[in-house]
Amino acid sequence: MLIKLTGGTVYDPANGIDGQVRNLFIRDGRIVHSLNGATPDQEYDLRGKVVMAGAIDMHTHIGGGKVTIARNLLPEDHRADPEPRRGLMRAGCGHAAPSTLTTGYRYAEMGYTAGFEPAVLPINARQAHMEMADVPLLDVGGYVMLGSDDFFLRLLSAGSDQKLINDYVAWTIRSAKAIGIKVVNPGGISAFKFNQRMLDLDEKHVYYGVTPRQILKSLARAVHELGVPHPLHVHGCNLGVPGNVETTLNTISGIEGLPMHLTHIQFHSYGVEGDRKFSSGAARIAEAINANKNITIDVGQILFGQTVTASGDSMRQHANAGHAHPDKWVCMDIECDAGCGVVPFKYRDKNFVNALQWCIGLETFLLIDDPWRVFLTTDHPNGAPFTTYPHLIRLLMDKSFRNDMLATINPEAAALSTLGSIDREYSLYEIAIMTRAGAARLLGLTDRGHLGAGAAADITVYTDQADKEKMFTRPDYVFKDGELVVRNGEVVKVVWGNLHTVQPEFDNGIEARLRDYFDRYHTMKLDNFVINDWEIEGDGRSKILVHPCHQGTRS
Amino acid sequence: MTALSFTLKSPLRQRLDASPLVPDRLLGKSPKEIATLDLQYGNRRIAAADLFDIAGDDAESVRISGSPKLDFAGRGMTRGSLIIDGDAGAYVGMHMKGGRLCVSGSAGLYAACELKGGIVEICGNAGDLLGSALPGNKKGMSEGVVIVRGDAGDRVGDHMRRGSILIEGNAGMYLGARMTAGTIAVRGRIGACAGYAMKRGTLLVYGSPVSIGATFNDCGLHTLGFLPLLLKGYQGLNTCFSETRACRSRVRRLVGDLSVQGKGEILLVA
Amino acid sequence: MIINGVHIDETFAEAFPMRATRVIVTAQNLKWAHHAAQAMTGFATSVIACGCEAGIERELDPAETPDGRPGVSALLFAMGGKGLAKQLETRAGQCVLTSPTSALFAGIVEGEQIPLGKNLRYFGDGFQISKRIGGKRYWRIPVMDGEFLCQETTGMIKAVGGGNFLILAESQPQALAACEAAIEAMRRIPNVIMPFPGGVVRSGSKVGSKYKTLPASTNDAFCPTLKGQTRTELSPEIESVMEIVIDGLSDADIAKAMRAGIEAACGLGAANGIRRISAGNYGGKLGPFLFHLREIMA
Amino acid sequence: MTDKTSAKVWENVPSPFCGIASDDLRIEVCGSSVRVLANGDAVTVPGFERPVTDTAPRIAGEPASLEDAVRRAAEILKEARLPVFSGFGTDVNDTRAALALIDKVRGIFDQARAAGGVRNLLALADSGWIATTLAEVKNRVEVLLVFGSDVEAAFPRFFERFVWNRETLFGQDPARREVICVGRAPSGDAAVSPDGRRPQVVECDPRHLPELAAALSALARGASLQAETVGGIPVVVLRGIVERLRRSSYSVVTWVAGQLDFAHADLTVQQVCQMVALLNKETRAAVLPLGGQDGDRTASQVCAWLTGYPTRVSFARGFPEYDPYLNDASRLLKDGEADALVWVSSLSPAPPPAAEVPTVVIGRSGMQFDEEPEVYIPVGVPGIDHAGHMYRCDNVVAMPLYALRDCGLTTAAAVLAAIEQSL
Repeated sequence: MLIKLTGGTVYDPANGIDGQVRNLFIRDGRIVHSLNGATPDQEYDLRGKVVMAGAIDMHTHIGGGKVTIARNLLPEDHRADPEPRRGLMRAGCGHAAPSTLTTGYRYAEMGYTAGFEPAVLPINARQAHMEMADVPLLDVGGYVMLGSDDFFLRLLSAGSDQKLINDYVAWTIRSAKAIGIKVVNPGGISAFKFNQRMLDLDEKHVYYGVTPRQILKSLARAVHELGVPHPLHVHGCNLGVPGNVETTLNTISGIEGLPMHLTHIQFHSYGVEGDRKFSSGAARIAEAINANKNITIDVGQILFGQTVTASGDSMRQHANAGHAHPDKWVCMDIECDAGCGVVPFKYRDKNFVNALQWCIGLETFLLIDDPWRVFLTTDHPNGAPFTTYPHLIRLLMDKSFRNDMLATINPEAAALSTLGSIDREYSLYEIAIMTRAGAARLLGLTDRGHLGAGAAADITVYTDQADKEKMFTRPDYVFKDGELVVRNGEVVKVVWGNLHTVQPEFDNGIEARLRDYFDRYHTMKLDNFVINDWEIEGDGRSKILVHPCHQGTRS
Repeated sequence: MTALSFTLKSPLRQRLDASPLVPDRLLGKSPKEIATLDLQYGNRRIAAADLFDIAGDDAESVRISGSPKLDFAGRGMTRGSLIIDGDAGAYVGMHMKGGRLCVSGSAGLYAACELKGGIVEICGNAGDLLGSALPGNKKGMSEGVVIVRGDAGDRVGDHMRRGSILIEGNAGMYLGARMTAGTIAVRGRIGACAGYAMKRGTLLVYGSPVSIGATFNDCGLHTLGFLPLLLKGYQGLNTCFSETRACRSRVRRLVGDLSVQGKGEILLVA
Repeated sequence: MIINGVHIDETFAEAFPMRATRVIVTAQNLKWAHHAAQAMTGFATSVIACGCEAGIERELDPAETPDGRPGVSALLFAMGGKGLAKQLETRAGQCVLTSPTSALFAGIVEGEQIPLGKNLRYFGDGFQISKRIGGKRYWRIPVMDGEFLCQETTGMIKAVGGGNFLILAESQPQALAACEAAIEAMRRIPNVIMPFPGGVVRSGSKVGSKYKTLPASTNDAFCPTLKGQTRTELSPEIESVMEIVIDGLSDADIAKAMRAGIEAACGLGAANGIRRISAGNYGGKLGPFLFHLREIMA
Repeated sequence: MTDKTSAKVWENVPSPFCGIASDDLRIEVCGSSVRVLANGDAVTVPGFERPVTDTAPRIAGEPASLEDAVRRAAEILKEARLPVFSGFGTDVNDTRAALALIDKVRGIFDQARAAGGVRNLLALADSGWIATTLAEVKNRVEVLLVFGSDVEAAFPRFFERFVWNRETLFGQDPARREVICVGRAPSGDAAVSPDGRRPQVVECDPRHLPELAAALSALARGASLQAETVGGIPVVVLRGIVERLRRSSYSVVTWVAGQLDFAHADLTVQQVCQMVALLNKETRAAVLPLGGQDGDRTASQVCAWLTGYPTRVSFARGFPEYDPYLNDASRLLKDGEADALVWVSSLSPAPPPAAEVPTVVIGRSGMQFDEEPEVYIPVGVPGIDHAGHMYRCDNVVAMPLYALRDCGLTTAAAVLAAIEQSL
């Protein structure tokens, strides 16, 4: 199949292209320099249209047990947003914790072609993959959670050699078919099982005696030494606790230059100034990030309305359960491996704390200079459902709209925020960095997030409009691996996405040790824990894509 | 003008969603538009005239011939009157906000669920979960009055939030379960586990003896000033609860459910 | 104008806008309803120092009360809504909540709602129970004799305060007798109260004083003992003057009450030493409502 | 796997039958016959060893080709105004395929074993819970409270594998664990500790379980009850149990949802969960809701992620609608609303209920019928005949299932997909 996309205005930051009119050529799902004189099977006239790579959501809870717990917890949320069977699309439901099928359709309808699940429990990775396999139209991948699993904590507290830890980390990534390592409230999920209710960066785990700082350093080093492209993906200590900005700043300095990704940093940027002892730490965070080139972040913007928070952080979720709206929540201790907490939440624009959270997220976006190191997320669904992204993009690109919204929120919060004085407006080029090129680079996806020759033809075409929310809500065309899947915001073809993974090398000796551990303490055998290729590819839907690791390099 | 009436041509096989047949949605429609109203029946859509003989012209006053498979009758209605001649299926009066709904026979599950206003009268029996919240919802009936002339099923007023349910017959188990406020009065007997996990609200129970769970504590016999006021409020509804004799009775006050730090009360009329 | 030998002055009473509410106090019997209502409306003669003006309007039949018990209705007046709400809350809390068997209800439905049980409920220390009956919210507050039932709010409306007339007589006993007759007649008129003790005030006042700190002082022009010392309004035969002050829900209510009162006073007539009816006239400075005696009596 | 004569022995085989997904089984396969050599139990052994008897589809009792059987099933579904799909002793892929078909024909999804799950799910959707999983139980539990259930009857190896295990991660001696059975006595001795300690058993009439749960919850809240007994059990005894849980560093409260088999048991489940949530204000405790027999957790999980709702979902209107009461297959059949029944059961040999509507069975080979269905398509068993995935009773861990033999049986998923194709 040969396709020509003619005369679109291309934003392709990975290749330095900022709004140039270009033709693009697709041969059998890949972008090529030219068709070598062959007549295209299809041609699309994109004159006057904006062309970008398909968008990549690098942190979105689209699979894994906690999402299904959220689904089971919220039948009322589904009832309010039914999605009838329509054309090629099967029925489902939407809003905060949509069904997998609807998740895929809605992402694609917004021009997204990839999404990465950030909280894959090793023991539950199989479920995450099965759910993600039922998300159509989207490439997927997962970050596997370590840091509160007892095997790792035992290694660390025993003062094991970093080499051994590296082997375990690599083995886990491969067994779970992941693309990165996530750590959630380092050690805290385990500590909660021992009835510890707080665990600050330098506080000792009551049983293992190790600190979150040690855990972070050890895992960040492992990820780095294994050459895994995506830096350690960190959900830090003290999520949501006023004053946690200090913890976050200490976390940044404490990693000693190792690459680290701090996720949903909005929830970790709270000061204790003012009458209400709750204030924005965004400026200090942004300053630290601007100064530390080893750090990347995604924001985890909150937007007002009903949603559900789903997290591996059972400790903090349990602490926050009193704020559940509606009043119901689930926390779980899981398999000496991790945990989870699901707490529905309603962010209200008239509520002081929520309004300030909204400001803090936007301040963070606008105060960080380098768009290659900040990513557009709402931590779906924790800050808001992913369907709010076009609205968020407009808030970033349109200062007067932003200020109009600022005028509607809790006035006390608005007065405390510097947001109104920030003039910055994101450009289309910067949006393309944040949602495409940067995300692909951060994850080591060499053939995604750009439009150069050799890239997979995941392409989104928009009509430029003054109202950026409208523009990004409804692309004209979306191509997935070279196939037209969305036209005028409607799904016209359903394809299944790929699974992106890395396969770092490790010394097989770790397996004997793990086998014994599984036999003694776990409830399943090691061989049944490891996910086989047939489990992903067996039904012919998904393809496993392995991205290279560059072991041993240290920047 | 005569009531706009819908008479079933033959018994229903699958369940029918009768929610479009309410005054709000029929007013201003021509006979032809009404005849071609699209109704959900089983897994198909069907025109109203294919199921019903339609007569009359007063859309403020609607009558539908009953069936235990006639669901969602009166859903969300805000005005006028709707009479089900015979039985109603599930969800009769769901989300209703105003007007008057009368079922001359019995009603199925979830009658008056999440009722927001108006008066629902069920002349026969009501099924389980009368005046309750839908699964996952925390708020059941939040306003309005429900009258049951016969017996009510289990779990009357589950998560009830406000308003009154008046049952002239008996009530099943779990009367007022998880209730947060409102009043349920039962003239006849009640089943086990009354007030289960109720937080607030009043169960006014006439039939005795009843066994009340261990998580209710006895506060003794009292003459409560609010009762005459409450019962006076039911005058005009033509129920046994407004009889003057009942107004001055002493009641035994049981408080609970202590499992949820409950401040609800079961008042046993002596 | 002369009625039964009594001279009706060519003057007007001057009244001002107030805020008012009516509450209904019920109890096991009328006696205890009165105890509560009297206490609540006690020390409420003048807004100058009492915070509000209040009085019992009338007794109510069981058939007229919300809970079917004997009761009385009381009216409370104050210069502003805030002040009224505060007075109502304090008085209801100290005098009705405390009074055995009492219950307290709104006597006016319309208007802005001000708290009745809304804040009193906290006396219940968490044991209080809210009930909505017929679209209105009530609080059941546990107290030592059972439950104190109190409606959530009562309506506050615009009203008129300071309606008045003066009875000028040849002697103190005659003046008082005329006042008593007037009050008895006026008590039959709805929507008004006469807030002073027994409905009568002997210390009519004028605006201002030689002492800078006082806003009002004795109405020397009507003080019989000063006839020779000040610019008097009194003729030699007048030995005693008494005033009846009326607060009402509307100017028409006040006018009706004034007429009934003046008629009753005049009923005793010159034969009983009643010589003149006059009114507190401040030259139109006090308020916008003017009650011309001769128009009222026409 | 083509050698039909020589036996092959498989190690570490996961059981799709036992609910706790024991994966230490040793299994011998010889041709189409299967023998559990080690670690079987009363549920697992018959699950594996049931012989293959049918391999050919039947229409109205007559042998038919797969194509004809599929075509006949499609005809029935095309006509149906409310086809109900039930059974669902199945694995992940079978359920996926079924839901695709149900969506297309606007049918209703229910499971034969939904009732137990629905009790838990209604409680979950109302107030949630704080829960745990089997490995946490194995390594942490100090006091196990079994509420109103006989765990070993449903999960024969539960105590052996997760309570009386030899060692734990945190140095606890499992033999010193305490088991308290409230409301129902165990049927056997599985709950007796290795050193012979019997569990504390506090029995009552099952009628009193709701009141018992409420009383435990009230006591955990610190309420003082006037009642001296609950269902015949002295309140002091219950208070002692709550105190024991409060003193425990990690207690687990479990029940078998399918055994709390009385109307509105979700309210009782909710009370039990509330009690545990209260304990967590001071110490750690968790619930372990046990389901997972005959694939009921599996079908429920798949249904939840594909439709948003866990079970009893109707597609009659073209989008999923959840009704835990009306979308009950047996009710739909009894009230004459369903006009076709599709019974999908690749794990369990349980036949469909007798129904007066055209019935299509996509079922395990060897299924016995009182009344021959209109269409019967025998299929292989996930975990014996083909690979697959299943969820175990704690609803968290999904286990891979492997093909152990090949006797030419197709999969339920393939049959369902073929029916969808031919509509």
